[in-house]
Amino acid sequence: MDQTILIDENGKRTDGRSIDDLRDVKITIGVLKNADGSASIEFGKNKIMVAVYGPREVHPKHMALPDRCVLRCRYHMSPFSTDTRKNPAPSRREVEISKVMREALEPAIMLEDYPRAAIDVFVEVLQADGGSRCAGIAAASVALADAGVNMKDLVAACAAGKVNDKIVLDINDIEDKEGSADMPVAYLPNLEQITLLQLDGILNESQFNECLEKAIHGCKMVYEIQRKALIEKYFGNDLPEGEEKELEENKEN
Amino acid sequence: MDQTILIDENGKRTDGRSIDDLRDVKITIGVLKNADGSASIEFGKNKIMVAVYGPREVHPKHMALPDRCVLRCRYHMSPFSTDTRKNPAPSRREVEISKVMREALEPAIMLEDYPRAAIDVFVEVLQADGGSRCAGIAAASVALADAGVNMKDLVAACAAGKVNDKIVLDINDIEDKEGSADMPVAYLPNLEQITLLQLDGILNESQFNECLEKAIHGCKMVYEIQRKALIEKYFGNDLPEGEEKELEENKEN
Amino acid sequence: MDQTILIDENGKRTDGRSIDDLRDVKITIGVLKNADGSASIEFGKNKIMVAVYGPREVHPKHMALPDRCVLRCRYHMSPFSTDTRKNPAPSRREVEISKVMREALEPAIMLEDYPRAAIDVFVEVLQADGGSRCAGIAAASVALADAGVNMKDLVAACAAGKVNDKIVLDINDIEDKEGSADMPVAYLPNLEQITLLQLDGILNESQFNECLEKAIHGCKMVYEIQRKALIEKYFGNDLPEGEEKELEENKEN
Amino acid sequence: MSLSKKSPIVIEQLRKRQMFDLITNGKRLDGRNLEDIRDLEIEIDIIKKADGSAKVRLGNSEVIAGVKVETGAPFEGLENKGALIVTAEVLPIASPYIEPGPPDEETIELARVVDRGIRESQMIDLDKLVLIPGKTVYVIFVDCSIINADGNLFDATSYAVVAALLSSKLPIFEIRDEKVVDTGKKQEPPITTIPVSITSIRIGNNIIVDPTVEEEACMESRITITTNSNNEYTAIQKGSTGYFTLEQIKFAAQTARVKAETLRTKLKELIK
Amino acid sequence: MSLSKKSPIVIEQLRKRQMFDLITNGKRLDGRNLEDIRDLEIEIDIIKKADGSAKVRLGNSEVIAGVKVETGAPFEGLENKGALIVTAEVLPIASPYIEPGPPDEETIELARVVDRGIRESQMIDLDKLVLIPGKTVYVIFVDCSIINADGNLFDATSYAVVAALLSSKLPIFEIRDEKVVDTGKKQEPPITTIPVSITSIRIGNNIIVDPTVEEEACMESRITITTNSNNEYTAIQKGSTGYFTLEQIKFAAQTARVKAETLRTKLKELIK
Amino acid sequence: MSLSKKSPIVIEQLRKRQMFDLITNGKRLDGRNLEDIRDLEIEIDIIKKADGSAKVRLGNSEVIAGVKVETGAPFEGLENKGALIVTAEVLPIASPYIEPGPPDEETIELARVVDRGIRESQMIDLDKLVLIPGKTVYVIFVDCSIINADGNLFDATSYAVVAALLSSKLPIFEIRDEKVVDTGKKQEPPITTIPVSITSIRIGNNIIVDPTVEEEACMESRITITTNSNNEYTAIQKGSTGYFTLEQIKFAAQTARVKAETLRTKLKELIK
Repeated sequence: MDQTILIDENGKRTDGRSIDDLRDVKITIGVLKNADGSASIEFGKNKIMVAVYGPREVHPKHMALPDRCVLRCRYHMSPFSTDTRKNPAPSRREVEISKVMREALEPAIMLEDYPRAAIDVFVEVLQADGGSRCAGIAAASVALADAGVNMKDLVAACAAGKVNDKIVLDINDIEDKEGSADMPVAYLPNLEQITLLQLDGILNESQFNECLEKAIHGCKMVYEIQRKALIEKYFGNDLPEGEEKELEENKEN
Repeated sequence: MDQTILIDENGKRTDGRSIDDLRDVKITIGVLKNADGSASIEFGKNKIMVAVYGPREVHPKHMALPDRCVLRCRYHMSPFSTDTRKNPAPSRREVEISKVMREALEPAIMLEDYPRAAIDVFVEVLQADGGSRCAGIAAASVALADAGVNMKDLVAACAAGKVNDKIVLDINDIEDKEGSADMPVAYLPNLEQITLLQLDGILNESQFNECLEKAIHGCKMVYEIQRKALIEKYFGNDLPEGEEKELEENKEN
Repeated sequence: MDQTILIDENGKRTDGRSIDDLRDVKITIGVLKNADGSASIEFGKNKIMVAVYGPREVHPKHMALPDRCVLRCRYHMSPFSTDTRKNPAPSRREVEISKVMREALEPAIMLEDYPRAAIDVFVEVLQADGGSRCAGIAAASVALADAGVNMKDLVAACAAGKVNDKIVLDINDIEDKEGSADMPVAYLPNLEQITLLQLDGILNESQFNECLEKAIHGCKMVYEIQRKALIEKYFGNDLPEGEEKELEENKEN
Repeated sequence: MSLSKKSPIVIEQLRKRQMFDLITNGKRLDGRNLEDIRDLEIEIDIIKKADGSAKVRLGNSEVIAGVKVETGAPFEGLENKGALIVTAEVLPIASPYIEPGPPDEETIELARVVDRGIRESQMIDLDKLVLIPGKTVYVIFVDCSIINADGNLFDATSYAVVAALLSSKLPIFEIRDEKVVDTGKKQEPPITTIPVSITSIRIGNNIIVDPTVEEEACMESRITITTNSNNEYTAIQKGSTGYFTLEQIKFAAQTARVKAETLRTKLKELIK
Repeated sequence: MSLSKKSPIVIEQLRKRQMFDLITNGKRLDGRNLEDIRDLEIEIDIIKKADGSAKVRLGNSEVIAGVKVETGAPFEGLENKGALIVTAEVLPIASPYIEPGPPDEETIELARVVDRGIRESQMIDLDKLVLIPGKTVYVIFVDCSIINADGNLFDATSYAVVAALLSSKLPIFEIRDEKVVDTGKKQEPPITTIPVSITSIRIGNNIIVDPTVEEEACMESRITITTNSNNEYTAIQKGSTGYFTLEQIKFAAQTARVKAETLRTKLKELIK
Repeated sequence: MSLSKKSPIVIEQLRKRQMFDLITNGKRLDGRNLEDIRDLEIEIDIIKKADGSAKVRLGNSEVIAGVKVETGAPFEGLENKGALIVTAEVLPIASPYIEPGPPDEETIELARVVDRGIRESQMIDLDKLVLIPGKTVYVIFVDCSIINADGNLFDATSYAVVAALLSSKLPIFEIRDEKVVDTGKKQEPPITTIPVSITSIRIGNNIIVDPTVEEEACMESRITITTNSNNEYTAIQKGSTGYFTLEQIKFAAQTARVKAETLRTKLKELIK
């Protein structure tokens, strides 16, 4: 692994980014008519749609929890989303990602506000690039806000990794395959809580620390994009900087 | 397709029929001891058995409907019924045919007479020739009558199609595979209602009309065979023509 | 079949046994911390663990029986237990053996003592040799006793078979594959009841009788090993012969 | 996981009593003696699309078996033998108690016991059904559709399989240029023996042969015993949640040998 | 097993009455005339990883179709033709009434009807997609993800499939040393005709075209009719638990031919 | 679909309080300090039919791993590497809370995390396990049967897999006449490093290592960290529905490196 040249002599990566650049991220809110909340995200070449349904009744009823809301989460890839066609049946990978994604979102949601109810988060990957779970979490968090679900914080997410022995932000598809480490992270920026952390690949101690901190930095960049998308949607895009902040703060309380 | 000669210079088809001939059809009623109603049909080389169970309790109970009967229908092929052995697990084709068959039968049954109950129609294809869904519907309709289920009309069924550019009645297996259009139809002869209609293959406007009308004509021929089978079973086969008619009419009211 | 020499000129079998010898059998009780009762058995090269859970509540509740306990039984092979890796999904063979194993155990359990409850018997084959179903039944019976379940008798189990035209006790793996008959039997030694009997292979009438009686004789040998294991576990291994007997008898009443 | 279940078939107390009283006197509800087998009707060649087929009626139990021959890889460990696969489905048309769906443990046991009855008797000489040793062999499917269930499906299904195989004509395949070719010709199946399955049940201390569904609902234990043309035992399966004594088993085994003879004669007639 | 179910979508009595009154007067809740089709928007090439893709919006029903081309064995009985496989999944994001899971009978019918609409019209000349006759052919998957469901998924999905195929570029595979090689080059798909599906439903005695989900909740029967570029009928599927009269079918068939023309023109523009 | 569930294991309020009080004082219910790992016992070669096997007991959690080597096609995208497949089943004998059935999301996560811990550390040099590049490679299955569950199955299973692999002897396959032949000879597996997994959980603000099932029932979040023989991090998985702070993660990561050393020494002894 990692013998391919993924960073050139000018420090540019295969897609022209420097090691600290995020790919282009575009979040659009309210893209699905039927959903209670929805968002689409383009994160590099990832194209993901998220719908939130609920809070609503739980079926079957015995799955309901007396003191809190059941969060249900499905991460799913359309068959045409990958280089080689993906079989439509859910893979073990999708089962695992659905689980870590749910666990990344739960700490941010005020689940105790909706006892005996369920909130469903459906994440559909229409085109997959590296980092689809992070992109999916970021979009899901915005879709939850769009659905009016009470939240303690947004969940931002971003990966960092190691490529040609350098720690770089936001691993893309080639870097994921040819690089030597990938570390996706989900982070609540205001509460400073890490709610998803995985690592595939080899990092020594200092690389580990650098990678983790870089991923958190990336999460904060993603968070700004999430915020802007929400503000644009709900307050238009011409609010003065101060009010914007204030509104956000009220929202968080 | 359709380059094979399926109609010879004398207008005879591969099985010796002319274009307006039905294959031999034989319906036997009450062939299954355990069923509430049953019928077997031989329709060309099709050999099909149908059992009706019900009206009876619905399991699980939450599937019951408060104001009408649930009709359940399964179309299934025995593994030995086809040229190449059929895998015993239900195919997508069988799922679809079960559905259109149920929808073809529902309009004829007085489902509102049996609220909260279920009627099960199980159609087993023991040997398949072209037109097994039509043959199955015809037999199912007779088995429902045999079970004493209240009906508005019998459901007759027959296909027509296009072979060597001619519209012909009652497509057989070779004509289905080598011919250029197949149109199965189910029809309530007394109510003049079409309850199943499918088309695979290419028909221009006039061919379409001719084909549809020919299929309905075939349904009426099948209806006569269904009626005769029921009369023979329930009144013996020596009733004078007049009484036969009258009894049938009473039955229909 | 059966052309391989499986019994040499001295009457010794491939593993050195004579035709009436049992393989080494070792039963250990209480090997699983979480189970209500458990036993492991080494029976030749078979290595099997059995856990008993219950009597406990039945889920889902509608599976409960008003007048007796539901016995549930699973026979399962770990993927590494066989020469060629076994697919982890349950095979048809495992389904059948789970059933005959349950039916072999039921007559020995006082199921009517635990109405509306369930007892679960899980048999895990870690290494399979010939005769794993018999070994599993023997261990299950001991595990049930270890769980304190009321029983009418222990269930002993052993196979006999035909190898090179001789009736031999306790068929091993090679004899099962290369021999010409295998007859597993389960037996309640005190009640003299046969609760499992299968035969694969060809036996004439006198061979059949000899084989059946030999298998029952083997069951009695296995029973002694089961008893000893229970006594060792519950009364230590230094009880005088007389008391041992007596204690056992009290237990049986 | 196998679990004890209530029988869906409920026999009224009065009728049960009547059945028991009769049995004590050596008689049964349908007038048979304890060791009597119901009428057996066999029709063959009823499915023209199959390579062999039979419809069997044992009392009111009815089974259709169809033989289909393909080629494929041999079973592991049996590289130089043709493959024989018996399947069974108790169709939902067969009884009010059958739900459509994948086979349950009863049906899996049924198919496996019938399969072993055929296989262990070596009815078909599978050594003769190899095309390329270790690689390509004849694969014979015998699929059984149970269309009416009135007890003793083990025997009814077994007779249907045996009749379908006896009356079958196998396609002759050949290997040409490393490919399997159907020559269009047919061959007799290599039959070596005729296995006959006889099932008995225990009610109280009585062993009765060929039970109806009503009798099965009252049984304590069941035993299916297959013998071959040499009157040897080739397969046995004890079933249900009760026991047998040694004497009862020997009695059932003896009965199975005796009763098989008439049926074997009947099946043998199919070959001519 | 197929069974009658209550629609999960409940329309209030008052709104139903309003819908019926309007329809009697030739109008619909959303202002359309009975035979009007909702706005159709088509975007192509939205999935760069696919060999062809389209997003279709028919009113508020939205479908994405993606084409993926592989090689594989031909279908049985169609040994000398490329394989075309259409699948559909109504994603749980599409509606509050969809549970994730394997496709139910509605979705299986949807995929099969759309598939037949394409296949029976012979839209793609599959004879041109063979690499080794009888052994290796092009396999074209068209997978459809329904992302918002507001009625008439049959037509919306069909348009998405047609648009994705029309705008697709197929990889060119070659056989070298008995192995399939992707040359890296691309080819136009061998298009022969443009099938257009038009779905109508019956409410009372009225036939209305391109129903919304609300209208479908009140329908008695449904009919989907596909025509090709020659204005011939190529596929039909009647659905739902009501009937049609002969006249209603002829009317729906006539409407399907007329209505298809505008849509076909729109789809044809995608090729240039 | 993943959904939040109530833990089936209910810890009494009083015991929970006691656990929390102890933890605040740096102690645990079983007397351990927060960073103490339970006794680890390893037995190897317990399954003679496997190519390698180990039984691991970590406190009361017990796991058996068996290695089976076959040949087959390589994974897509990894054409020139042998294949390594780790599976796990939490057997119903392991705990009163396990129902038999296909693996649930917890078990799928368990197997995948253990698999990644082995795979990402490159413990086995898969480049050395290729027979025909791109076509036929060694396929190494490591199947894990969890036989008693008392917490931290991630580490117990990982140790069992590592021990089974370290002590395994792989069959030597060769290609003769385009066929795979088992030579009957054995080889040492190509080991490059020894990965050690260390799992910690957070209860309140405390990080505790190697949790019991009782402690897991009270945890807010879990983290499994694997390091290799060079003391580098090779795999991490955060789990459960709570969070970690950056400092907590760094602390757990540091602990994982330190704690792994003793265990690695113990595992290394298996090779000699």
